[in-house]
Amino acid sequence: MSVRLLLKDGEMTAILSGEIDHHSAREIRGEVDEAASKVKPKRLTLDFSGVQFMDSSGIGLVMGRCKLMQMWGGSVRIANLNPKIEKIVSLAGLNQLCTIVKDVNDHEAYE
Amino acid sequence: MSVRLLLKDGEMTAILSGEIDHHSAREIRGEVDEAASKVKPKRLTLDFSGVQFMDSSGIGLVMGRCKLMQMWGGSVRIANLNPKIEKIVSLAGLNQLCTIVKDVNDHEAYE
Amino acid sequence: MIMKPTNEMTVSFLSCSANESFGRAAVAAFAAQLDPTIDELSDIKTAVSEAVTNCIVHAYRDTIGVIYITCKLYENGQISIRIRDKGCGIEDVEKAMQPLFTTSDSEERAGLGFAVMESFMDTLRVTSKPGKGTSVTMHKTIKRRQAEKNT
Amino acid sequence: MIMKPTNEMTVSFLSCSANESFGRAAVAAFAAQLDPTIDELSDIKTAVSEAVTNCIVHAYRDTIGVIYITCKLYENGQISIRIRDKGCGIEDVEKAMQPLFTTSDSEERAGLGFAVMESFMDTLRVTSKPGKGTSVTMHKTIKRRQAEKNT
Ligand SMILES: Nc1ncnc2c1ncn2[C@@H]1O[C@H](COP(=O)(O)OP(=O)(O)O)[C@@H](O)[C@H]1O
Ligand SMILES: Nc1ncnc2c1ncn2[C@@H]1O[C@H](COP(=O)(O)OP(=O)(O)O)[C@@H](O)[C@H]1O
Repeated sequence: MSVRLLLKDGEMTAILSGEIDHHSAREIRGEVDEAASKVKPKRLTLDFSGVQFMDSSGIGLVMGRCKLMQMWGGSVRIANLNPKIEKIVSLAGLNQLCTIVKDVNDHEAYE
Repeated sequence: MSVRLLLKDGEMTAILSGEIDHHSAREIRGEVDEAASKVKPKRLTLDFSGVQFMDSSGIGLVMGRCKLMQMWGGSVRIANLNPKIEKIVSLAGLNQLCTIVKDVNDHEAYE
Repeated sequence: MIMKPTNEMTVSFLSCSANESFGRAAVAAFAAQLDPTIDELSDIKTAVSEAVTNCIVHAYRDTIGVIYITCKLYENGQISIRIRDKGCGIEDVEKAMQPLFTTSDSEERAGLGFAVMESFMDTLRVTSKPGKGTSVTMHKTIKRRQAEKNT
Repeated sequence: MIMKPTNEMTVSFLSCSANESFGRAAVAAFAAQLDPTIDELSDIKTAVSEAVTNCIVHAYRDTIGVIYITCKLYENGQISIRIRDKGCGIEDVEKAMQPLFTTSDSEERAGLGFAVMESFMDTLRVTSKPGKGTSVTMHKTIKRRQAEKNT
């Protein structure tokens, strides 16, 4: 599991890769929150394009970031979900909490 | 595990791929021996370039083919051994029984 | 439906979170014998990951215990997976299985573990005794690729 | 040298040859926690494959029994692997361990199983009781990559 953080015009993108389970979600949470708490971005995008495996711990991870971002009036986007991740995301009804983007492949495209 | 058999000018090449253990060696043996017993080639080349894993069952496989080929005065070559396979081959002293070829990558090169 | 399994394995390991990936990898390596699609294998890994995580996060919360997995393969392409702990148990299983229900607030749990298991496997059965432990049994039938081609 | 393992798992499965690949895959998935190189992992898989095959070919020859593997990880990067059967046992262990010695003629065995285990692992210990079964214990220390970089 690895997290790569990008910052552009007050927006933060976390590019996740590897497997997301309860074990690795803790590490991701740590890295994202540390950076986000400093920067207080107006939008956080979680990019799942490099994620090969995810269980419901990934949902907890997204929900937790939504709560955090709400604290300073920011919002969360999740992007590039594969069909399996999409299935779990829709079980969770995450579309109520954050924006789901389909095709942000190019990082230039994170306006 | 899969075996691809090539025949050219009375010489047979078995291109092996996948994992060779006691379980898969049986299948390989079956396929190679069936074809070789019909054709009775003067030389049999076992090409290990596609083999990702091999234990000492692979040595038994080579030894058995050497015995078979000797029955009609033919010989065995083994080719494209990765370092791990080479280590087991040298533990076995297979160079006493058959010819070891290093760099037959191109199947045109099987004269 | 009583069938004799054609193959069987049991694995047990400590309830540390580093073993979550081991648990699902071990089951996947065994299930591979049924020649599942990547999709089917991914479903199985996800369901196992949920059940194993529950043992770690809930059953043995703040302690280290042992997690037991038994897998059986059947001639018809079915795999049965039983994941067992000797942890705290569940008072009300029906309530626990409701989507979004969770008793955990410190860890970021979504309350979706059982919902995911149910959605990714063909069957799910949960039995539990408070103070004794919990047992989760799941089945999935792997489609025969040859049969698929023929029909 | 008495150390407490930092992690531990046990897996048991039937002695059918289809499980040879499962046995080594399960150990490899567990050993992965020590962050071994591909080379080190391949050594471990090869040694495990030899020991598991011996249980299938020799210990439970013509029958189906259970093979037991226990793996322990230690803080210093060491893995210990114990592979046990309740099969026929070995009369003369020292003789059995000699390279090229084999009692099998129907199957094409090279008599190199123990030699490979010895050469691919740091230590190998074999104990056996005729009629009771055999136990093979192997160790390997995985080099610390960080430490490697620093020296
Ligand atoms: N193995 C278990 N032992 C004890 N309690 C469990 C176990 N599995 C689940 N539970 C209980 O059931 C609840 C719901 O589980 P689940 O649907 O997996 O969601 P989550 O794990 O996100 O809380 C848990 O919050 C916990 O109270
Ligand atoms: N688990 C076992 N149970 C009974 N006999 C064994 C076992 N492992 C090894 N042996 C005996 O030791 C001999 C040498 O084993 P090995 O070096 O692995 O070579 P091979 O398996 O090719 O015969 C075997 O032929 C067999 O007689």
